[in-house]
Amino acid sequence: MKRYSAFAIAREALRFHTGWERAWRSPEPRRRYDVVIVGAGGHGLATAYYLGKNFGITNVAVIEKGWLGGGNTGRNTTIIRSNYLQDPSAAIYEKARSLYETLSQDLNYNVMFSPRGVIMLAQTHHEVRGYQRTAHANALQGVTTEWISPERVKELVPIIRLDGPRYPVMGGLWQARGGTARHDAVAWGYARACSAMGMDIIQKCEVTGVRTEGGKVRGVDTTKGPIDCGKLGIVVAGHSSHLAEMGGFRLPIESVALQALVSEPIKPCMDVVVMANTVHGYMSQSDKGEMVIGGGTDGFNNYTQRGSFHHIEETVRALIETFPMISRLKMLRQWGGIVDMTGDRSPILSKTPVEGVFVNCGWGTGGFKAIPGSGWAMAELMAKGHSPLTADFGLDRFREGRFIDESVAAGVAH
Amino acid sequence: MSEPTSALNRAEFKGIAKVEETGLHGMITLRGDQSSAAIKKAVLSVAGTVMPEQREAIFSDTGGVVWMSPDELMLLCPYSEVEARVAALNEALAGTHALAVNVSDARTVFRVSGPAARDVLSKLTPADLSPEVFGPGQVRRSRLAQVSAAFWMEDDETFGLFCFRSVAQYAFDLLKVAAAEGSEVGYF
Amino acid sequence: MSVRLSTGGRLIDRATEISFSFNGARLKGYAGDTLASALLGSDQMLVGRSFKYHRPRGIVASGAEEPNALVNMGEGARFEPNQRATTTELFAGLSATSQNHWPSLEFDVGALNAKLSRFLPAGFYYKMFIHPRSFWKHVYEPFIRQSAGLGRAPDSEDADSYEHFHLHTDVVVVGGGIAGLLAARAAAVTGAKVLLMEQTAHWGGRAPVDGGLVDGQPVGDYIDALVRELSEMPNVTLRLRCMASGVYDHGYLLGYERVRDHQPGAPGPRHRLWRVRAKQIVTATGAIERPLSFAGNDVPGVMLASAVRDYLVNYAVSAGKRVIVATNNDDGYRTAIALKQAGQEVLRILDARETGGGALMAEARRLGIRIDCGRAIGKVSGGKRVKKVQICAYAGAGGALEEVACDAVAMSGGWSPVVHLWSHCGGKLTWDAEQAYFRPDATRAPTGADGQPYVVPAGSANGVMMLDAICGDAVEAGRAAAKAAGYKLKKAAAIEAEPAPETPIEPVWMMPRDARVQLRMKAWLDYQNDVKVSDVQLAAREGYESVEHTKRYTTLGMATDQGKLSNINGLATLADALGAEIPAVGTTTFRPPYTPISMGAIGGEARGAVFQPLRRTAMHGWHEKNGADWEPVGHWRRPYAFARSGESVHDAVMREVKNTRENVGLLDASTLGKILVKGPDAGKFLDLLYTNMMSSLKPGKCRYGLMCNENGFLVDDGVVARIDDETFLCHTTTGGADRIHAHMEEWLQTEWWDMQVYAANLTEQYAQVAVVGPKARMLLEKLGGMDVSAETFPFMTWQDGTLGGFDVRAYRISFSGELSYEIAVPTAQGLAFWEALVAAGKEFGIMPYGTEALHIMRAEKGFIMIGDETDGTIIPQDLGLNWAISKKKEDFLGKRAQERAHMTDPNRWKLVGLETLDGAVLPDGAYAVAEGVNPNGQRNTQGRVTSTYYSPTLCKGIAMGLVLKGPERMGEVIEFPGTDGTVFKARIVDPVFYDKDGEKQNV
Amino acid sequence: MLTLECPYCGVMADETELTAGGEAHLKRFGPGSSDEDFEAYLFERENPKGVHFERWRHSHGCGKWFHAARNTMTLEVYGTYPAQTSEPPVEIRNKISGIAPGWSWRLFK
Repeated sequence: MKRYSAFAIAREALRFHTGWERAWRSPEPRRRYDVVIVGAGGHGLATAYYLGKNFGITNVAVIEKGWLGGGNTGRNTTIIRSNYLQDPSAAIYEKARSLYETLSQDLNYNVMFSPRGVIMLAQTHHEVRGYQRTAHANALQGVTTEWISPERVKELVPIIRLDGPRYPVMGGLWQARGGTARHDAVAWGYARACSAMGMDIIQKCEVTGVRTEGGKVRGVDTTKGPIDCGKLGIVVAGHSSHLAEMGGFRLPIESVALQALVSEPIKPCMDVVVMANTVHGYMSQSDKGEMVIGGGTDGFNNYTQRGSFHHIEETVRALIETFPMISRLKMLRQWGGIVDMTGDRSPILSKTPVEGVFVNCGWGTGGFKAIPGSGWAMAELMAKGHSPLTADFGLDRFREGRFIDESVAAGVAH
Repeated sequence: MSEPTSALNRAEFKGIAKVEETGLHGMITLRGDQSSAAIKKAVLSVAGTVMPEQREAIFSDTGGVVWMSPDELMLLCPYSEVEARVAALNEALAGTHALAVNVSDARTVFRVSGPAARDVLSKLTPADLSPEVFGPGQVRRSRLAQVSAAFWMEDDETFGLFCFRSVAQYAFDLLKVAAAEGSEVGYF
Repeated sequence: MSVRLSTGGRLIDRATEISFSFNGARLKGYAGDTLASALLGSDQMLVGRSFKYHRPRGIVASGAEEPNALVNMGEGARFEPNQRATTTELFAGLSATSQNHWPSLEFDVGALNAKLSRFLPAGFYYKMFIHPRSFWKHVYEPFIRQSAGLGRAPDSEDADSYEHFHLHTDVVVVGGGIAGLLAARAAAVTGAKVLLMEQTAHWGGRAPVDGGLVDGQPVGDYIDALVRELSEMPNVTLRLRCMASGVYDHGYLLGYERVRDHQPGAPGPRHRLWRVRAKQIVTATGAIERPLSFAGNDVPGVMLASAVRDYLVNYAVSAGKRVIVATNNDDGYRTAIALKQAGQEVLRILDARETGGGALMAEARRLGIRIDCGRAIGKVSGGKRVKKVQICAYAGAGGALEEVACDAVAMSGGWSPVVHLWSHCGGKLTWDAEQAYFRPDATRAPTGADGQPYVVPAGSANGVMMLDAICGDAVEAGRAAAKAAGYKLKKAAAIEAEPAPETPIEPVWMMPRDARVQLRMKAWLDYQNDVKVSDVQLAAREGYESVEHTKRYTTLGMATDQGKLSNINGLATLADALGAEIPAVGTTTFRPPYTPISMGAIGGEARGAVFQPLRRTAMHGWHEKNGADWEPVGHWRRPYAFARSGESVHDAVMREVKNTRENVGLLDASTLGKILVKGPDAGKFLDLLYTNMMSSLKPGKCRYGLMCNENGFLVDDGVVARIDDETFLCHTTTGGADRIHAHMEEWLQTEWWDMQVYAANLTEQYAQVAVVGPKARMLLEKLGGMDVSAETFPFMTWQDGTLGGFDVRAYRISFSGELSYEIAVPTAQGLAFWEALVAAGKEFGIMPYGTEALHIMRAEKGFIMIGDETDGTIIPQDLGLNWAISKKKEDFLGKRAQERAHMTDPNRWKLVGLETLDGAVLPDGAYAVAEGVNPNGQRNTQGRVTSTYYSPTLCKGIAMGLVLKGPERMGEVIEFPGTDGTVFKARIVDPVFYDKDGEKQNV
Repeated sequence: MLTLECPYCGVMADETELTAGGEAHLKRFGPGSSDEDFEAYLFERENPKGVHFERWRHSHGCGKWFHAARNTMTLEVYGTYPAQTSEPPVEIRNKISGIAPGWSWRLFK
């Protein structure tokens, strides 16, 4: 793999950039791999990457129905934070956040991790107490967060209206090392690194069946023929139930549409990420200058990647109330993605009833921020059969009533 | 005992349509099996009208009966008579499984009138208010911006509607915005 | 230079001069101008700077597809960035400034990027700025952000208002061109209700510019008649300045009406969002001309041939005095002919086709225009405007044959149907190799709720480009839509139209065909985002083969025009680079809106006072007048405390608690839920809803009850009063009223529908006042009426009666531990009753108190609060409420769930009281630490604070919390670290801090 | 933006008048049931790509719960029916079979 650098660009410029090699190979599938990962999104590619990097398992194929990074990795609002309340969540999201810090260097691909800081606004007494609780929890979890005053909020976000007629800003939970990253680059960077380790990324290849024998996985059938494997990882946000059905088991998951939108680009006016959960909206400004906006999910099962417009309305209203200036910006584009919602709204990283089949799903509205940690933990789970980071995220918790509920701190996950 | 007051004291606004809070009305929620003779009889004797059909609103000079759902009616009457009518209903329905309860103070009633009335309400509700679909004699329960409401037509240019009393001010403010000068749509 | 001609201009009114300003300069235009035509009329060629390289940018198009002419408009509360000059109607006093440059449009430091462009290819930032790590955040990113972005950010609150409008109709026709008008009429004559939307301020679209005859009349006259006819049909609504921004599921369509953009400040909403439910949608959205990809095709003065024609015919503005036309199809000739006829000099028509065109070419030649076939533009030179053009053979690498000085270039690369609305909801496209464009695939239309197609394309939006065919197609589309909407068709007379016959287009994706890399690096695809042919080829080379990868890697089509000009050229370039067929490469996803719509319009009326419903009790106004500091609870606001002038909120709370404990306090409890449950099975039903037994409650009595969800968690609590054998009144928390009523209805309707039970939410029927404190009884006795003595009105009972002349229902229940009556009166008398209590209570030192005093008093008594002690993960057993969980009942909601392994785990944290050793107040939400760390390196914990207050009664901090095996560890001291390093030591105690035996409330 | 016919009001209700209530025809398991059955009842969902039976409440309208048979890939609505039933009406099942042969749902087809 030729290294990327300013010098490489200068060198290539002299030959009009005709010398760049492919970022990743696109091979035909081999007959058998030690590990097959279904889903070349961020989570799937990161799982493959850490299988190779941490455990030396490189005889790996990552199979993708469409184009790599084309699922929720390529259609989310790129927020990265780890200020979660419950220990298991804080652990895996903080692992992810800390890996993001050095991801560009690890992958030799600039994923533009921008630790610009994330504020979660408290706009009711209940939220104040919820975030103060989170701040206490974070302090013991090794997650650096801080409860800040309205005045400090205003310093960080000059365009905010503190004394909104309805929900005055009473303070906020501030994570200075939270931020954003370039979502496509995360998938592309992992793909390039996996390919360089000799792994096969097979795009436009749909899994049509999971082959098992005596309760143990044997391989998968695909539109490019059968592929055998020792272990199978299902990492297909939005389609998990569908794949589980092929494996012969059900998941505590419903798939719904989550929407986002961007404004036209304007000059920089907001340097941090702001989440306003009382009114259901969050916003950051991309490096291109667009205001990147997200909100809530549809209430009904949906696989169309199109949401209902009234959710966009609700979110935009909320943000106009919080940031009056956006009223005169224009929405450039809206889109939707399909997210897996679990019974407790927390993810599932788990063994399954089928030996050798592992599932990573249920990230709901918050998956992007977790990609490196999720891949790291999933790789450990698949390689060793257990991982402290995944221990609490098993399927068994739904039977035992041992939930991981983040909504309790009034903090919705994004 | 003091003089009961409606939420907005008959507040009014005149824009491209006239908006009025119409004061206190006697309102009775009647839950029960609308196909049962006992209920039909009770409605006839207490409200003086036959049982309304689906989405029908029947008015008489002393009040009316509005269909709310297959097992729910809203009986309208003068505010002063409501307790007596609830008592009469309970009497007429003795032994029948039904629920008659005074909700006069839990609702606020508005009137929106003028040639632009349909336009004004159509700014706030997703319900189809086209003349060929909705007119006098019918009721529609739907959404008025962010709150629930039921509306009917007194004549082709006059809507009656009610919502919960706690959001009366919100509903009035909404209707004022929707009827603001210069906001003519000219669709209906 | 571009000029305003002395005659002509079908849309302008020369009698009305309009003055406006651009970058401070006073300029003049005419009524009917767009900002773009007025700027060109004033020879303002340079209007902006591109996104990445800050290249000089001029107006290239004449409509919604314009990528370059974006300006800052207006000032202060009416300022708006990124306004598209080509779709902005000129009005008196309009002030606009250009964007994305520093210090000035003419001289822009950012243009340095252009010099470095060779070092800034597609995706360069993924490959550099990697080291040193901290530089991305602190050096590189701030620089990139500064030079990116277009318009200025608005800095004040929007002065305008917005609204929505809902309507249901049979057929919506999108586009007011000849096709839309004909489709609308064809649908309307069947009786169907039709709404016709046109995004511009004029009917007719392109046809009047391009000319031709329909039914023997000039198409312009025919259109005028058609509009007159339609405006007289009662079942037709015509709407100008109204763009269909998106098509959504189940026949939902959004229309974006710019009501006041052309007359800012006039009363009424600025924008209106039409939320339409249509049975059928006809998309007569026309087609957009494609640029040609040649070196320097982005120099100001290079324009779409159709745009040059539009400005000439509609506004009498000529893009240049000496023009070169480059084309690969016959339509380009129309521009040359129009220019020539308007007395402008057309130096050349360069037709890439070896054999040139047909009738139009003949006419151009007859007019004496020089036509070079098989020729192409090798390169356009000029900085801020076109200076000269290098002409070369199309079939070649770009060797210059000659150089011609000129001041404008009109380019025509063929037309692409506008398929956005067709595609928004899943309509598929098919590639027409003959005409070289994607058009709607009629066999794969978007389908609605009934599974049937609901979008019908018409005219050039359907890939039909000839006037006669357009007319026929439009009529058929209108009829098809009406039929699908359920209307009977009558025979329709065919429409005769005469177009000039045209010879086929020859697809040209790079000009010249085999241009060398130096030229490809100067051939723009996306003008705004600076994406060039060489960038797409680079993406393909590096394996970004999916069209989505290429788009995202190069940013092709991601600018504010969403690739209206660049997408087809871009993916053709990609297909060529991959050696694949264009349809195999496919398009990127079309997403709403068609062109950007204002956030204000999306929000609609919901701002300020009507942002959200605010629920008010009968006493709300009194609270406001008496210094209430509000606490939002759901959509209600409850007084947190009543601060007196000069008094802090905290002091007010302390005073309220003291006074209630010593004298008498008043609480507005109206917001608490009151749900009437009646029927033969009411008791049985409530036994399933509550954890405790309700069927055994005697009429006249009250009982505190707990509700869990099916998952076992505590969701609400409250006092249930039994009214008679068949009737119960269930009190809920303030937040719970609607939720619990819905919860009851859900179980009654969807699981236990055989039960004979009716529920009614009476929350708002009653204003409820808690009269609390040792002097409560004295106060009520003074009011007079019912007997409120302990003997006849004992604790946990209720009675109907009168007080001070008010009909009341009174409950002897207490959430404060004091002697307490909760009194309900009809809401219409709530305020009067409250004021009567305040007046009568003077002598007893009565004071109203708010929710914080309420919370403190209940905490002093060790009463739990839903939302404080509970958070959705807590079961009653955690809170020592086992006494309220019936052992006798075989079933209630949550019972089965509470038998699961984790719910019966002896190590669950349990409720206790907490007292700091020094009397300090524990921090809210603090956790108690245990030894060591968990496998993830997180500090182990053994409990947390759920409620913590300073108790003015006990003069010290008190708290409630959940602690591992807490009740077994009374007296033990545990540590709660704060977030600031301080550590609080607290002793585990009984949660009941005050009046443990309940003597006070029971008097 | 869905529209569903409320079988009680007989009107086409806009999605914004409705509240979605998740999968329909779940069999309630209470005290005495196995951990497996109880977990399945509370959490395991069909979540199919295709025919879906689901619950809706006309919350801004008559307040009644009803069921809808809807396709999660195309959003086609095969029909709506009152909630007081443990199985979809046979006419709706037949209609679905006509449009989407081979569909299946838990116990019935």
